[in-house]
Amino acid sequence: MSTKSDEVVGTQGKEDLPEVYVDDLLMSIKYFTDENEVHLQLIDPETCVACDKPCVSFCPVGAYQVQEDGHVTIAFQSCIECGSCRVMCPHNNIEWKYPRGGFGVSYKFG
Amino acid sequence: MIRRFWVYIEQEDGKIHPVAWELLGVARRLATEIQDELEQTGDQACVEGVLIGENVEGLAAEVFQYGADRVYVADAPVFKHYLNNIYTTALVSMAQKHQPEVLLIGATTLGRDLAGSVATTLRTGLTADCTQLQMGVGRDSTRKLLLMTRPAFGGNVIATIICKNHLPQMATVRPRVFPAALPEPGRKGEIIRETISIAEEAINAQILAFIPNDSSGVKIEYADVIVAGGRGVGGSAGFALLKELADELGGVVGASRPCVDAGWISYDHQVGQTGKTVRPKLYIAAGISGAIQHKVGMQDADFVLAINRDAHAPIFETATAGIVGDLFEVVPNMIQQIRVLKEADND
Amino acid sequence: MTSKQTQNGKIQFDVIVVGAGLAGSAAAAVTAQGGLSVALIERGQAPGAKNSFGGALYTHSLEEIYPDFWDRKPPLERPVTEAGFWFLSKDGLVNMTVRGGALGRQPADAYVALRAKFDLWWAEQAAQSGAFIIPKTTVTDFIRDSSGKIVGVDTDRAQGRIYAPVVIVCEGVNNLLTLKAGLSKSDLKPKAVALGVKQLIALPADTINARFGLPDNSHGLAVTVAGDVSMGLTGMGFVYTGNDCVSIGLGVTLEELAKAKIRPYALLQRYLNHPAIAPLVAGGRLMEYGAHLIPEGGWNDMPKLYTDGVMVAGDAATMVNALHWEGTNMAIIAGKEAAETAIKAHRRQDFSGKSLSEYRERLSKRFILKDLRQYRNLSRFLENHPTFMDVYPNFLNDALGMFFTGYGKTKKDLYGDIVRSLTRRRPLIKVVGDMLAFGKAVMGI
Amino acid sequence: MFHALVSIKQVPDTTNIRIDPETGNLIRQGVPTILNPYDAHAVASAVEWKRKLGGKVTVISMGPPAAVSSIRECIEMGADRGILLSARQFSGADTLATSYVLASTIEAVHAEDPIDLVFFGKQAIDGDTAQVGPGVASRLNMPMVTYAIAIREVNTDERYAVIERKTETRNESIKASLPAALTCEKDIAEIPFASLPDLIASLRYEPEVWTAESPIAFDPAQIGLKGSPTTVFKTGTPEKHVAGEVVKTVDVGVETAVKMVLDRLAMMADGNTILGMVRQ
Repeated sequence: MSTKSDEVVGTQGKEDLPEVYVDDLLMSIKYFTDENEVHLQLIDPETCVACDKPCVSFCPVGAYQVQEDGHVTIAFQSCIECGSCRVMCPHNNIEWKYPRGGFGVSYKFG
Repeated sequence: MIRRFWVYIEQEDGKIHPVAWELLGVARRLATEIQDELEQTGDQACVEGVLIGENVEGLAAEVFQYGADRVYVADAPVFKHYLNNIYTTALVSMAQKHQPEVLLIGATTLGRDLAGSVATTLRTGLTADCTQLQMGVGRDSTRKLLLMTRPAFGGNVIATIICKNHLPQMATVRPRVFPAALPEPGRKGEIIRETISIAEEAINAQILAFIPNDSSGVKIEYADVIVAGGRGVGGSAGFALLKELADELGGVVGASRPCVDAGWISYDHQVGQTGKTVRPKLYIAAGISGAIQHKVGMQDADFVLAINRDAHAPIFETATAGIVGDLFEVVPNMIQQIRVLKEADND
Repeated sequence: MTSKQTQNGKIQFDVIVVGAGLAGSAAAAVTAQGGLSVALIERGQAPGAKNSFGGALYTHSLEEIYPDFWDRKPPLERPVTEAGFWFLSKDGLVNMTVRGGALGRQPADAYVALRAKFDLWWAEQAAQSGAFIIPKTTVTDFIRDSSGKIVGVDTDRAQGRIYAPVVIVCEGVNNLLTLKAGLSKSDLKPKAVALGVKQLIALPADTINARFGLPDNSHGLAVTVAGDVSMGLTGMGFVYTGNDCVSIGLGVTLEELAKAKIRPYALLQRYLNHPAIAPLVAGGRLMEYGAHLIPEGGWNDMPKLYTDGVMVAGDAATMVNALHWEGTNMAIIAGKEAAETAIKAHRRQDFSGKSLSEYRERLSKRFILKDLRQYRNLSRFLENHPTFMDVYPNFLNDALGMFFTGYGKTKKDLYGDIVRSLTRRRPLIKVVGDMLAFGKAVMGI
Repeated sequence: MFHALVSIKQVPDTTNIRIDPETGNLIRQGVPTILNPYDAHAVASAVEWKRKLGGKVTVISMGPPAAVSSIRECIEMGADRGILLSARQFSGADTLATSYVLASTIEAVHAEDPIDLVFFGKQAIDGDTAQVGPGVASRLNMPMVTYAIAIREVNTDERYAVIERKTETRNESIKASLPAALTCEKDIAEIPFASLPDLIASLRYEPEVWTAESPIAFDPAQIGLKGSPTTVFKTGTPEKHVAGEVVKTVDVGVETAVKMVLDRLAMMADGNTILGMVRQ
């Protein structure tokens, strides 16, 4: 019963997505930032250099950024704890835990 | 009768804080705003300064140039350094004696400390961080009152406050909210020496030492050029880029609150409601969305240049000119073009 | 609070519930109503702080926990009085919604809600029933006795151990504890989770009424949006109307999103810019952006639901029916059934897996396990049939567009054009195959 | 035994306040109230010194019944006693009326259990006035150290404390006789992450509620709106500035966009180049 996706005719080919400045979205979110503990870390920063870094695009708050030298940095302060990177990192290279109790994202509406 | 408009002339180590000149300008304007009443009653309005310190009488000459008609001086060794209760005692006793109608104090660290104590001791009202001051008729009032306007709720609302039945009407004003009075060389006035006795046992605190702190280098309130960054700057590295542009322009780096909260830059650089109020000639806002809390701190800049990727960022509403684009492309290009201009200038 | 709670300096309860979401607060309330002492541990500043959804809540489940639910003045938004599908093409929309009839019932079967508000209230109801809420505390692991049996939980706070013979895990989609309890063999699979992103946009109630064709503030809309929402990825959009806000977002399979290197917020913005959507939210102010994972693995990825001293409910147990946007009701009912089981276990003084297996039996008698089993092949079906995200919504738009513009044309030609607009996209034989396959996937045959 | 009193305030989280652009009204919906952040640091410092010296920390707050949650937060951090001053008559208080209520309360607590240090946050983030602390200290005739960044020494026997404060130009080390008052910067102490037993104790804690009549019979003329010399004459929304010209790099390129604004800037400065303007 499987059908290959290449048979699909309707796909609109490549298109430019609207430019979204994610920081403006984040302005709407309340955080209690933990200044003493980082809850998201790369296990081995070197692993990311060789990776094609899907995290940079799929992270819904754009917390993952590539440095000029190919390393990845995480703006953990923006994290909304969705878990996408935990599940999706191709190399399981993220030490993912919840922020300490009370810290992190705090939805006002949800 | 003399209606007195008082300005506390803040000085430390014999140096007058420039906010005093700004307040003298305001006080002079307020005095002219009751001209109609003076004509009716035959009263007189005077702008007067209050100087407290040791060896400060000589500073009065400059105070006159900025518009004071009279300066009250409490000059004694006990006033060598600012201490809350000693200065409070001095200012309170002078105010009780001369009954000023209005008392303006700069909302500096020293001024805020002093104003709260003085107002409470005088059992009068105090409105902090005023952004507009005006003499006008309040509800049910026969005489013009000081209308004190200040931002509330993080700058989202402005409230006009009156102090109807108590004198003096006290307000603090942040540095750089009002322009400084223009000095009039040679202008003279009257010095009134005040003797304030401070009982030995009333001295309940003493300064053990002065320690230089790291903030003494940053004085963004009085900078002519500020290159400020917001969330869009992304981190400390981004601020290094802004610093490069600021250096090129002979300016300093500013920041919006989220950057300070995130620890990318120290609080001394923060512009806005909970930070500093600035009034530079040029304010470059890079990656700052322009929340109202930020705007209240920089909206009086002569020229605001906004750089933001989001064309809808509220900062563009305040900007004199704007570039919608990536600051990491725009700023390096700007640095480069300025360098070229500079070289051409030097030739 | 019973005296049990601090025995020899040990913090001891009859039952621990981890996570004050819909499942957790329901479980805690029912446990407390059953006379047991229960600690409801929540890692957010307050219950609801970490929770986000589309979305709507389903009355049957709320009333099942509190028969006097409506007397308690729940902070719900609008009732859903119009529901259905919108099919988007590149620049058009086919609207297939229903209102009146069953959708006109009072109280309505579904209500739009904002989770941060609702979940806080929902937890307060549990507290009123006697549950002890411990907020701002993250459960990090289980405590096991010398035989390896789970006897409580450890938290991220100093002296942070809490003991109870039964732990009900309602930790949400990130199933860290479920894994630690050994209930799941493997972590979530990227193809079995969807990433949901949404914007909550403030608009005056009158504007919402006018734009969505709602007679007044006591009417609301809930639609599933298919077609030109997900750029061909497996996923769907949604629109819900709140009192004075519109919740609009989409969910797409995480793995496909990552492969396509599409930024989810850009995809959402593209959807918001769609010519049929943009006018609905024009001039609105962003109240909140949010993102959350949705476990769509369903039956196939479901963990074992119990073991010695532990039960798991809600998202952590993949209790989501993606096609029907059901999940909240499953969570609530599962929380309740877990609580009933915990009460029985206390009566039996038997907290073994065998004793707690009653929980699964209870669920198997309800819609929860029945539905999840029936839909077990749906996600694989959608993954293999991207046509449903693309071909059919576009075809629908074309077909109706032609039907309502084909004036003066012979109707034979018109129908021919319509059929061709489908077959151009997909051979008819495949269409028939798709429909049969869809039926099978939904029927669970 | 060391006894610290901390005066705290529950405030709307101003980082979350938005204004409706259409109506100009405050959007209060979804604005959480929090313990004023500076006050939290003040409590943390008081608790640190209590743990060092032995003794207790009392917290007072004037506010609505919901302010109980802020008092509980202080208990969570390690405070021992909480007093909530809550009465309809207190509402509408400005700094003078507020300082009267707080000073009277501190006096009453002091009479029962002598206080060594009175802590305040440096300012409340909803008003940013920073005036209540100095006002209270004046009423109590206590030395006031504002903008404190560190407490170096507390000597309860010789009755003094050494406190470091930050001014605009330098830091000052001040020796103040006890009892003394201070307003705290965030640097004064880090907020502790409470132990679970402390957290649970705070969740169960019920603060004492003091009204306008009991246990202190406050002078009705000095509290609330009546006792406030300042009144709000009118409120409005800040003026909107006229937006300037905006260029997009996607339209004209980075180079041109930058050149355009630099030219614009040069024009503003009377035909001088930007450099000339800046050098003035």
